[in-house]
Amino acid sequence: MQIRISNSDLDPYREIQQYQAAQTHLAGKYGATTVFIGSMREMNQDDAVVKMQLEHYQGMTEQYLQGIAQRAIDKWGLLDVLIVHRVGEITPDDPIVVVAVWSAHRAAAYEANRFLMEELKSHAPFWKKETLANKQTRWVEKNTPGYSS
Amino acid sequence: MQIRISNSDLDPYREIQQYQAAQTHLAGKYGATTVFIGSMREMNQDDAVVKMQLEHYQGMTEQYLQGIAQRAIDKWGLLDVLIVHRVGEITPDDPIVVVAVWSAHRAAAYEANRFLMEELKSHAPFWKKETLANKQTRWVEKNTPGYSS
Amino acid sequence: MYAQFFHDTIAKLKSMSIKVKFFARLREQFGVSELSLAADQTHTVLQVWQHSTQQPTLGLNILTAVNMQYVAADYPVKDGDEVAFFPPVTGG
Amino acid sequence: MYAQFFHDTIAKLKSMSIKVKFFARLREQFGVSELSLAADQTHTVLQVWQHSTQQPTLGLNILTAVNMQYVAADYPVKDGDEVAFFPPVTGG
Repeated sequence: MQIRISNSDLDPYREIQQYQAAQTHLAGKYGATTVFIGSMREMNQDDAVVKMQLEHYQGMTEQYLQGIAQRAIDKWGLLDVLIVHRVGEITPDDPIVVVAVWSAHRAAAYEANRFLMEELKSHAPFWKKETLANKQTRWVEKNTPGYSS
Repeated sequence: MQIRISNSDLDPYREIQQYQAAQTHLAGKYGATTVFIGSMREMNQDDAVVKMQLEHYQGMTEQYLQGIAQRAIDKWGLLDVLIVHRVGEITPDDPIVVVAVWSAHRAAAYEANRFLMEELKSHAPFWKKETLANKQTRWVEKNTPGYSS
Repeated sequence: MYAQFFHDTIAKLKSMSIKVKFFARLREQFGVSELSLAADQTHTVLQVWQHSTQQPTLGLNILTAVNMQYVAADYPVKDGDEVAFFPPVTGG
Repeated sequence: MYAQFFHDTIAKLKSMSIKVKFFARLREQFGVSELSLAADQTHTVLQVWQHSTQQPTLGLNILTAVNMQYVAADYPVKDGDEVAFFPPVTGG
Protein backbone atom coordinates (compact mmCIF):
# COMPACT_ATOMS: atom_id res chain seq x y z
CA MET A 1 0.00 0.00 0.00
CA GLN A 2 1.20 3.48 -0.76
CA ILE A 3 -0.34 6.83 0.17
CA ARG A 4 1.36 9.88 -1.25
CA ILE A 5 0.64 13.59 -1.23
CA SER A 6 2.39 15.32 -4.10
CA ASN A 7 3.24 18.98 -4.24
CA SER A 8 4.32 18.80 -7.87
CA ASP A 9 2.89 17.68 -11.22
CA LEU A 10 1.42 14.18 -11.29
CA ASP A 11 1.71 11.75 -14.16
CA PRO A 12 -1.02 9.35 -13.03
CA TYR A 13 -0.34 6.49 -15.40
CA ARG A 14 3.38 6.58 -14.71
CA GLU A 15 2.68 6.61 -10.96
CA ILE A 16 0.70 3.40 -11.32
CA GLN A 17 3.17 1.70 -13.63
CA GLN A 18 6.12 2.51 -11.42
CA TYR A 19 4.34 1.46 -8.27
CA GLN A 20 3.12 -1.78 -9.80
CA ALA A 21 6.54 -2.65 -11.23
CA ALA A 22 8.02 -2.37 -7.73
CA GLN A 23 5.38 -4.66 -6.16
CA THR A 24 6.83 -8.04 -7.11
CA HIS A 25 4.28 -9.78 -4.88
CA LEU A 26 1.57 -8.80 -7.39
CA ALA A 27 2.97 -10.59 -10.46
CA GLY A 28 0.56 -13.23 -11.73
CA LYS A 29 -1.78 -12.74 -8.74
CA TYR A 30 -4.02 -9.88 -9.83
CA GLY A 31 -6.72 -10.41 -12.41
CA ALA A 32 -8.26 -6.97 -12.00
CA THR A 33 -6.89 -3.45 -11.66
CA THR A 34 -9.24 -0.50 -11.31
CA VAL A 35 -8.07 3.07 -11.54
CA PHE A 36 -9.80 6.33 -10.83
CA ILE A 37 -8.23 9.59 -11.92
CA GLY A 38 -9.78 12.87 -10.89
CA SER A 39 -8.78 15.84 -13.04
CA MET A 40 -9.41 19.56 -12.90
CA ARG A 41 -12.18 20.75 -15.21
CA GLU A 42 -12.12 24.17 -16.83
CA MET A 43 -15.71 24.79 -15.71
CA ASN A 44 -17.27 24.44 -12.27
CA GLN A 45 -20.80 25.45 -11.34
CA ASP A 46 -21.13 27.18 -14.74
CA ASP A 47 -18.06 29.36 -14.22
CA ALA A 48 -14.77 29.23 -16.10
CA VAL A 49 -12.00 28.35 -13.65
CA VAL A 50 -8.44 29.28 -14.52
CA LYS A 51 -6.58 27.78 -11.58
CA MET A 52 -7.07 26.08 -8.27
CA GLN A 53 -5.20 25.93 -4.99
CA LEU A 54 -5.36 22.56 -3.21
CA GLU A 55 -4.75 22.66 0.54
CA HIS A 56 -4.55 19.75 2.97
CA TYR A 57 -4.13 18.99 6.66
CA GLN A 58 -0.72 17.40 6.66
CA GLY A 59 -0.58 14.35 8.86
CA MET A 60 -4.32 13.88 9.23
CA THR A 61 -4.74 13.43 5.47
CA GLU A 62 -2.14 10.69 5.22
CA GLN A 63 -3.46 9.00 8.35
CA TYR A 64 -7.03 9.12 7.07
CA LEU A 65 -6.13 7.75 3.65
CA GLN A 66 -4.05 4.96 5.18
CA GLY A 67 -7.02 4.06 7.34
CA ILE A 68 -9.48 3.74 4.45
CA ALA A 69 -6.94 1.88 2.30
CA GLN A 70 -6.45 -0.64 5.10
CA ARG A 71 -10.19 -0.98 5.59
CA ALA A 72 -10.65 -1.65 1.87
CA ILE A 73 -7.82 -4.20 1.82
CA ASP A 74 -9.35 -6.01 4.77
CA LYS A 75 -12.95 -5.86 3.57
CA TRP A 76 -12.36 -6.92 -0.05
CA GLY A 77 -9.16 -8.95 0.35
CA LEU A 78 -7.34 -6.63 -2.03
CA LEU A 79 -3.79 -7.32 -3.14
CA ASP A 80 -2.69 -3.69 -3.15
CA VAL A 81 -3.84 -0.04 -3.08
CA LEU A 82 -2.17 3.13 -4.30
CA ILE A 83 -3.51 6.61 -3.56
CA VAL A 84 -1.74 9.73 -4.79
CA HIS A 85 -3.27 13.16 -4.26
CA ARG A 86 -2.05 16.46 -5.56
CA VAL A 87 -1.75 19.64 -3.44
CA GLY A 88 -0.58 23.13 -4.41
CA GLU A 89 -1.55 25.13 -7.46
CA ILE A 90 -3.00 23.40 -10.49
CA THR A 91 -4.62 24.42 -13.77
CA PRO A 92 -7.40 22.80 -15.83
CA ASP A 93 -6.65 19.32 -17.17
CA ASP A 94 -4.18 18.63 -14.34
CA PRO A 95 -4.71 15.40 -12.42
CA ILE A 96 -5.82 15.81 -8.81
CA VAL A 97 -6.07 12.27 -7.51
CA VAL A 98 -5.20 8.72 -8.53
CA VAL A 99 -6.70 5.68 -6.80
CA ALA A 100 -5.55 2.27 -8.04
CA VAL A 101 -6.68 -1.09 -6.66
CA TRP A 102 -5.27 -4.52 -7.45
CA SER A 103 -7.39 -7.57 -6.79
CA ALA A 104 -7.81 -11.19 -7.91
CA HIS A 105 -11.27 -10.49 -9.33
CA ARG A 106 -13.12 -7.52 -10.74
CA ALA A 107 -16.08 -7.16 -8.35
CA ALA A 108 -13.76 -6.36 -5.45
CA ALA A 109 -11.61 -4.06 -7.56
CA TYR A 110 -14.59 -1.99 -8.72
CA GLU A 111 -16.32 -1.81 -5.36
CA ALA A 112 -13.19 -1.02 -3.37
CA ASN A 113 -12.09 1.71 -5.75
CA ARG A 114 -15.44 3.43 -5.53
CA PHE A 115 -15.51 3.06 -1.75
CA LEU A 116 -12.07 4.68 -1.52
CA MET A 117 -13.09 7.63 -3.69
CA GLU A 118 -16.34 8.21 -1.79
CA GLU A 119 -14.54 8.12 1.55
CA LEU A 120 -11.76 10.35 0.26
CA LYS A 121 -14.22 12.89 -1.14
CA SER A 122 -16.38 12.88 1.98
CA HIS A 123 -13.77 12.89 4.72
CA ALA A 124 -10.14 13.36 3.65
CA PRO A 125 -9.08 16.86 4.74
CA PHE A 126 -8.41 18.57 1.40
CA TRP A 127 -9.81 21.93 0.29
CA LYS A 128 -10.02 23.60 -3.08
CA LYS A 129 -9.90 27.31 -3.76
CA GLU A 130 -10.74 28.30 -7.29
CA THR A 131 -9.64 31.35 -9.21
CA LEU A 132 -12.25 32.24 -11.82
CA ALA A 133 -11.69 33.80 -15.23
CA ASN A 134 -12.80 37.15 -13.78
CA LYS A 135 -10.02 36.89 -11.11
CA GLN A 136 -12.48 36.24 -8.28
CA THR A 137 -11.50 33.48 -5.89
CA ARG A 138 -13.81 31.15 -4.00
CA TRP A 139 -13.59 28.11 -1.77
CA VAL A 140 -15.35 25.05 -3.11
CA GLU A 141 -17.59 23.78 -0.35
CA LYS A 142 -19.48 20.95 -1.91
CA ASN A 143 -18.75 17.92 -4.05
CA THR A 144 -20.81 16.41 -6.84
CA PRO A 145 -22.72 13.32 -5.72
CA GLY A 146 -20.84 10.04 -5.95
CA TYR A 147 -23.80 7.86 -6.74
CA SER A 148 -26.26 8.80 -9.43
CA SER A 149 -29.88 8.32 -8.50
CA MET B 1 -14.41 6.27 -29.16
CA GLN B 2 -11.88 3.60 -30.03
CA ILE B 3 -12.30 -0.18 -30.08
CA ARG B 4 -9.18 -2.16 -30.83
CA ILE B 5 -8.32 -5.85 -30.92
CA SER B 6 -4.61 -6.37 -30.49
CA ASN B 7 -2.70 -9.44 -31.59
CA SER B 8 0.49 -8.31 -29.86
CA ASP B 9 1.62 -7.26 -26.38
CA LEU B 10 -0.44 -4.54 -24.72
CA ASP B 11 0.92 -1.73 -22.59
CA PRO B 12 -2.37 -0.67 -21.03
CA TYR B 13 -1.27 2.60 -19.44
CA ARG B 14 0.50 3.71 -22.60
CA GLU B 15 -2.59 2.84 -24.65
CA ILE B 16 -4.66 5.15 -22.48
CA GLN B 17 -2.12 7.96 -22.40
CA GLN B 18 -1.64 7.92 -26.15
CA TYR B 19 -5.34 7.75 -26.85
CA GLN B 20 -6.13 10.55 -24.41
CA ALA B 21 -3.36 12.79 -25.76
CA ALA B 22 -4.88 12.50 -29.24
CA GLN B 23 -8.40 13.44 -28.06
CA THR B 24 -8.04 17.19 -27.92
CA HIS B 25 -11.79 17.55 -27.34
CA LEU B 26 -11.27 16.09 -23.86
CA ALA B 27 -8.88 18.72 -22.49
CA GLY B 28 -10.37 20.48 -19.49
CA LYS B 29 -13.73 18.73 -19.92
CA TYR B 30 -13.27 15.48 -18.02
CA GLY B 31 -13.26 15.43 -14.24
CA ALA B 32 -13.25 11.65 -13.97
CA THR B 33 -11.42 8.85 -15.74
CA THR B 34 -12.04 5.24 -14.75
CA VAL B 35 -9.91 2.40 -15.99
CA PHE B 36 -10.31 -1.34 -15.76
CA ILE B 37 -7.43 -3.61 -16.66
CA GLY B 38 -7.93 -7.36 -16.76
CA SER B 39 -4.74 -9.39 -16.50
CA MET B 40 -3.92 -13.06 -16.73
CA ARG B 41 -3.49 -14.80 -13.39
CA GLU B 42 -1.08 -17.67 -12.86
CA MET B 43 -3.83 -19.70 -11.14
CA ASN B 44 -7.36 -20.46 -12.30
CA GLN B 45 -9.80 -22.81 -10.59
CA ASP B 46 -6.95 -23.97 -8.32
CA ASP B 47 -4.69 -24.98 -11.22
CA ALA B 48 -1.42 -23.40 -12.28
CA VAL B 49 -1.82 -21.99 -15.78
CA VAL B 50 1.30 -21.44 -17.88
CA LYS B 51 -0.24 -19.87 -20.97
CA MET B 52 -3.51 -19.00 -22.62
CA GLN B 53 -4.78 -18.69 -26.17
CA LEU B 54 -7.33 -15.93 -26.73
CA GLU B 55 -9.62 -16.39 -29.72
CA HIS B 56 -12.28 -14.03 -31.05
CA TYR B 57 -14.92 -13.73 -33.73
CA GLN B 58 -13.40 -11.07 -35.92
CA GLY B 59 -15.99 -8.54 -37.02
CA MET B 60 -18.67 -9.50 -34.54
CA THR B 61 -16.39 -8.65 -31.61
CA GLU B 62 -15.62 -5.16 -32.87
CA GLN B 63 -19.26 -4.56 -33.78
CA TYR B 64 -20.45 -5.75 -30.39
CA LEU B 65 -17.95 -3.62 -28.48
CA GLN B 66 -18.77 -0.54 -30.55
CA GLY B 67 -22.43 -1.12 -29.75
CA ILE B 68 -21.95 -1.24 -25.98
CA ALA B 69 -19.55 1.71 -26.05
CA GLN B 70 -22.15 3.76 -27.90
CA ARG B 71 -24.88 2.67 -25.50
CA ALA B 72 -22.72 3.71 -22.54
CA ILE B 73 -21.88 7.07 -24.12
CA ASP B 74 -25.57 7.75 -24.75
CA LYS B 75 -26.80 6.51 -21.38
CA TRP B 76 -24.25 8.27 -19.17
CA GLY B 77 -23.32 11.20 -21.42
CA LEU B 78 -19.70 10.09 -21.46
CA LEU B 79 -17.02 12.16 -23.14
CA ASP B 80 -15.07 9.21 -24.50
CA VAL B 81 -14.51 5.44 -24.29
CA LEU B 82 -11.51 3.29 -25.15
CA ILE B 83 -11.62 -0.51 -25.24
CA VAL B 84 -8.57 -2.56 -26.18
CA HIS B 85 -8.66 -6.35 -25.99
CA ARG B 86 -5.82 -8.76 -26.52
CA VAL B 87 -6.04 -11.90 -28.67
CA GLY B 88 -3.41 -14.55 -29.41
CA GLU B 89 -1.10 -16.28 -26.97
CA ILE B 90 -0.42 -14.73 -23.58
CA THR B 91 1.30 -15.72 -20.34
CA PRO B 92 0.53 -14.89 -16.69
CA ASP B 93 0.72 -11.20 -15.77
CA ASP B 94 -0.06 -10.14 -19.36
CA PRO B 95 -2.89 -7.65 -19.77
CA ILE B 96 -6.01 -8.98 -21.49
CA VAL B 97 -8.34 -6.00 -21.63
CA VAL B 98 -8.35 -2.27 -20.99
CA VAL B 99 -11.55 -0.27 -20.62
CA ALA B 100 -11.18 3.48 -20.07
CA VAL B 101 -14.04 5.95 -19.65
CA TRP B 102 -13.85 9.74 -19.59
CA SER B 103 -16.67 11.68 -18.03
CA ALA B 104 -17.41 15.04 -16.42
CA HIS B 105 -18.22 13.40 -13.06
CA ARG B 106 -17.28 10.23 -11.27
CA ALA B 107 -20.63 8.47 -10.82
CA ALA B 108 -21.05 8.11 -14.59
CA ALA B 109 -17.42 7.07 -15.06
CA TYR B 110 -17.65 4.29 -12.45
CA GLU B 111 -21.03 2.99 -13.53
CA ALA B 112 -20.30 3.06 -17.26
CA ASN B 113 -16.96 1.30 -16.84
CA ARG B 114 -18.52 -1.50 -14.89
CA PHE B 115 -21.41 -1.78 -17.35
CA LEU B 116 -18.93 -2.10 -20.21
CA MET B 117 -16.94 -4.83 -18.48
CA GLU B 118 -20.04 -6.81 -17.54
CA GLU B 119 -21.39 -6.62 -21.09
CA LEU B 120 -17.99 -7.48 -22.55
CA LYS B 121 -17.57 -10.48 -20.25
CA SER B 122 -21.12 -11.73 -20.83
CA HIS B 123 -21.50 -11.23 -24.56
CA ALA B 124 -18.38 -10.22 -26.49
CA PRO B 125 -17.28 -13.24 -28.55
CA PHE B 126 -13.90 -14.07 -27.04
CA TRP B 127 -12.76 -17.47 -25.80
CA LYS B 128 -9.87 -18.57 -23.64
CA LYS B 129 -8.00 -21.84 -23.87
CA GLU B 130 -5.63 -22.51 -21.01
CA THR B 131 -2.51 -24.62 -20.98
CA LEU B 132 -1.90 -25.96 -17.48
CA ALA B 133 1.44 -26.66 -15.82
CA ASN B 134 0.92 -30.37 -16.55
CA LYS B 135 0.59 -29.56 -20.29
CA GLN B 136 -3.16 -30.28 -20.37
CA THR B 137 -5.27 -27.77 -22.23
CA ARG B 138 -8.84 -26.74 -21.49
CA TRP B 139 -11.37 -24.20 -22.69
CA VAL B 140 -12.53 -21.80 -20.02
CA GLU B 141 -16.32 -21.85 -20.11
CA LYS B 142 -17.34 -19.66 -17.25
CA ASN B 143 -16.45 -16.28 -15.83
CA THR B 144 -16.22 -15.18 -12.24
CA PRO B 145 -19.26 -13.16 -11.14
CA GLY B 146 -19.12 -9.44 -11.80
CA TYR B 147 -21.10 -8.37 -8.77
CA SER B 148 -20.32 -9.69 -5.34
CA SER B 149 -23.34 -10.73 -3.32
CA MET C 1 -31.09 -5.34 -70.15
CA TYR C 2 -27.98 -7.39 -70.67
CA ALA C 3 -26.16 -5.57 -67.85
CA GLN C 4 -29.12 -6.11 -65.55
CA PHE C 5 -29.07 -9.84 -66.31
CA PHE C 6 -25.39 -10.10 -65.34
CA HIS C 7 -25.92 -8.03 -62.24
CA ASP C 8 -28.72 -10.32 -61.08
CA THR C 9 -26.79 -13.47 -61.86
CA ILE C 10 -23.70 -12.33 -60.00
CA ALA C 11 -25.80 -11.30 -57.02
CA LYS C 12 -27.44 -14.74 -57.05
CA LEU C 13 -24.15 -16.60 -57.31
CA LYS C 14 -22.68 -14.55 -54.48
CA SER C 15 -25.59 -15.27 -52.20
CA MET C 16 -26.54 -18.81 -53.17
CA SER C 17 -25.07 -20.18 -49.97
CA ILE C 18 -24.94 -19.68 -46.24
CA LYS C 19 -21.62 -19.27 -44.50
CA VAL C 20 -21.39 -21.28 -41.26
CA LYS C 21 -18.77 -20.60 -38.60
CA PHE C 22 -17.71 -22.50 -35.51
CA PHE C 23 -15.54 -21.10 -32.76
CA ALA C 24 -13.42 -22.33 -29.86
CA ARG C 25 -14.47 -25.75 -28.52
CA LEU C 26 -17.01 -26.25 -31.34
CA ARG C 27 -14.39 -25.53 -33.98
CA GLU C 28 -12.17 -28.20 -32.44
CA GLN C 29 -15.05 -30.64 -31.96
CA PHE C 30 -16.20 -30.47 -35.59
CA GLY C 31 -12.72 -29.97 -36.99
CA VAL C 32 -13.83 -27.03 -39.09
CA SER C 33 -13.95 -23.28 -38.60
CA GLU C 34 -16.04 -22.37 -41.62
CA LEU C 35 -18.18 -24.11 -44.24
CA SER C 36 -20.83 -23.29 -46.83
CA LEU C 37 -24.33 -24.67 -46.99
CA ALA C 38 -26.71 -24.47 -49.90
CA ALA C 39 -29.30 -21.89 -48.94
CA ASP C 40 -32.29 -23.93 -50.10
CA GLN C 41 -31.75 -26.61 -47.46
CA THR C 42 -32.16 -24.33 -44.51
CA HIS C 43 -34.79 -22.09 -43.02
CA THR C 44 -33.74 -21.47 -39.43
CA VAL C 45 -30.55 -21.31 -37.36
CA LEU C 46 -31.42 -24.70 -35.85
CA GLN C 47 -31.67 -26.22 -39.32
CA VAL C 48 -28.30 -24.75 -40.26
CA TRP C 49 -26.90 -26.43 -37.17
CA GLN C 50 -28.54 -29.76 -38.02
CA HIS C 51 -27.37 -29.73 -41.62
CA SER C 52 -23.83 -28.66 -40.89
CA THR C 53 -23.15 -30.80 -37.79
CA GLN C 54 -25.50 -33.79 -38.38
CA GLN C 55 -26.60 -33.32 -34.77
CA PRO C 56 -30.35 -33.13 -34.11
CA THR C 57 -30.25 -30.74 -31.15
CA LEU C 58 -28.42 -27.58 -30.28
CA GLY C 59 -26.88 -27.64 -26.79
CA LEU C 60 -28.50 -25.17 -24.43
CA ASN C 61 -25.26 -23.34 -23.75
CA ILE C 62 -24.38 -22.90 -27.43
CA LEU C 63 -24.71 -19.34 -28.63
CA THR C 64 -25.95 -18.46 -32.10
CA ALA C 65 -25.46 -15.39 -34.26
CA VAL C 66 -26.64 -14.39 -37.72
CA ASN C 67 -24.65 -11.70 -39.49
CA MET C 68 -22.78 -11.04 -36.26
CA GLN C 69 -25.87 -10.40 -34.17
CA TYR C 70 -27.06 -12.73 -31.43
CA VAL C 71 -30.29 -14.50 -32.43
CA ALA C 72 -32.40 -17.41 -31.15
CA ALA C 73 -32.37 -20.89 -32.73
CA ASP C 74 -35.64 -20.30 -34.57
CA TYR C 75 -34.33 -17.18 -36.31
CA PRO C 76 -34.88 -17.38 -40.10
CA VAL C 77 -31.77 -17.63 -42.25
CA LYS C 78 -31.63 -16.33 -45.80
CA ASP C 79 -29.28 -16.50 -48.76
CA GLY C 80 -25.90 -14.96 -48.08
CA ASP C 81 -26.23 -14.93 -44.30
CA GLU C 82 -23.33 -15.73 -42.01
CA VAL C 83 -24.40 -18.06 -39.19
CA ALA C 84 -22.10 -18.64 -36.22
CA PHE C 85 -22.15 -21.19 -33.39
CA PHE C 86 -19.99 -20.88 -30.31
CA PRO C 87 -19.68 -21.84 -26.65
CA PRO C 88 -20.11 -19.42 -23.73
CA VAL C 89 -17.84 -16.43 -24.16
CA THR C 90 -15.01 -15.76 -21.72
CA GLY C 91 -13.32 -12.52 -22.68
CA GLY C 92 -12.01 -9.81 -20.40
CA MET D 1 13.97 10.38 42.14
CA TYR D 2 15.70 13.44 40.70
CA ALA D 3 15.57 12.00 37.20
CA GLN D 4 11.87 11.26 37.68
CA PHE D 5 11.26 14.86 38.74
CA PHE D 6 12.92 16.21 35.61
CA HIS D 7 11.06 13.75 33.46
CA ASP D 8 7.72 14.85 34.87
CA THR D 9 8.55 18.54 34.60
CA ILE D 10 9.62 18.27 30.97
CA ALA D 11 6.53 16.28 30.13
CA LYS D 12 4.42 18.96 31.80
CA LEU D 13 6.14 21.83 30.01
CA LYS D 14 5.78 20.07 26.68
CA SER D 15 2.08 19.50 27.16
CA MET D 16 0.98 22.60 29.01
CA SER D 17 -0.89 23.88 25.98
CA ILE D 18 -3.33 22.90 23.28
CA LYS D 19 -2.44 23.42 19.66
CA VAL D 20 -5.32 24.84 17.60
CA LYS D 21 -5.39 24.72 13.81
CA PHE D 22 -7.64 26.36 11.24
CA PHE D 23 -7.81 25.39 7.60
CA ALA D 24 -9.04 26.81 4.31
CA ARG D 25 -11.84 29.38 4.67
CA LEU D 26 -11.54 29.38 8.48
CA ARG D 27 -7.81 30.07 8.28
CA GLU D 28 -8.52 33.06 6.05
CA GLN D 29 -11.46 34.23 8.18
CA PHE D 30 -9.50 34.24 11.45
CA GLY D 31 -6.21 35.22 9.81
CA VAL D 32 -4.35 32.47 11.60
CA SER D 33 -3.44 28.90 10.77
CA GLU D 34 -2.22 27.81 14.17
CA LEU D 35 -2.25 29.05 17.76
CA SER D 36 -1.71 27.76 21.29
CA LEU D 37 -4.19 27.83 24.13
CA ALA D 38 -3.48 27.27 27.78
CA ALA D 39 -4.78 23.83 28.58
CA ASP D 40 -6.50 24.83 31.82
CA GLN D 41 -9.01 27.10 30.06
CA THR D 42 -10.55 24.38 27.99
CA HIS D 43 -12.40 21.14 28.51
CA THR D 44 -14.14 20.39 25.22
CA VAL D 45 -13.64 21.02 21.52
CA LEU D 46 -16.44 23.60 21.63
CA GLN D 47 -14.64 25.47 24.41
CA VAL D 48 -11.43 25.44 22.41
CA TRP D 49 -13.40 27.01 19.55
CA GLN D 50 -14.95 29.63 21.84
CA HIS D 51 -11.67 30.58 23.46
CA SER D 52 -9.68 30.73 20.25
CA THR D 53 -12.24 32.46 18.00
CA GLN D 54 -14.30 34.48 20.54
CA GLN D 55 -17.38 33.08 18.79
CA PRO D 56 -20.03 31.45 20.99
CA THR D 57 -21.25 28.84 18.52
CA LEU D 58 -19.64 26.43 16.14
CA GLY D 59 -21.23 26.47 12.65
CA LEU D 60 -23.02 23.23 11.84
CA ASN D 61 -20.89 22.58 8.76
CA ILE D 62 -17.59 23.08 10.57
CA LEU D 63 -15.66 19.87 11.07
CA THR D 64 -13.61 19.17 14.16
CA ALA D 65 -10.68 16.87 14.82
CA VAL D 66 -8.57 16.08 17.86
CA ASN D 67 -5.16 14.58 17.22
CA MET D 68 -6.09 14.12 13.56
CA GLN D 69 -9.25 12.12 14.28
CA TYR D 70 -12.75 13.41 13.63
CA VAL D 71 -14.61 14.06 16.90
CA ALA D 72 -17.82 15.80 18.00
CA ALA D 73 -17.91 19.25 19.58
CA ASP D 74 -18.34 17.84 23.10
CA TYR D 75 -15.21 15.72 22.85
CA PRO D 76 -12.90 16.30 25.85
CA VAL D 77 -9.59 17.98 25.13
CA LYS D 78 -6.49 17.39 27.22
CA ASP D 79 -3.02 18.83 27.59
CA GLY D 80 -0.94 18.48 24.47
CA ASP D 81 -3.81 17.76 22.13
CA GLU D 82 -4.00 19.16 18.62
CA VAL D 83 -7.47 20.49 17.84
CA ALA D 84 -8.42 21.36 14.26
CA PHE D 85 -11.36 23.25 12.76
CA PHE D 86 -12.16 23.22 9.08
CA PRO D 87 -14.94 23.65 6.50
CA PRO D 88 -16.42 20.79 4.46
CA VAL D 89 -13.69 18.90 2.65
CA THR D 90 -13.48 18.90 -1.15
CA GLY D 91 -10.64 16.65 -2.22
CA GLY D 92 -10.50 14.26 -5.14
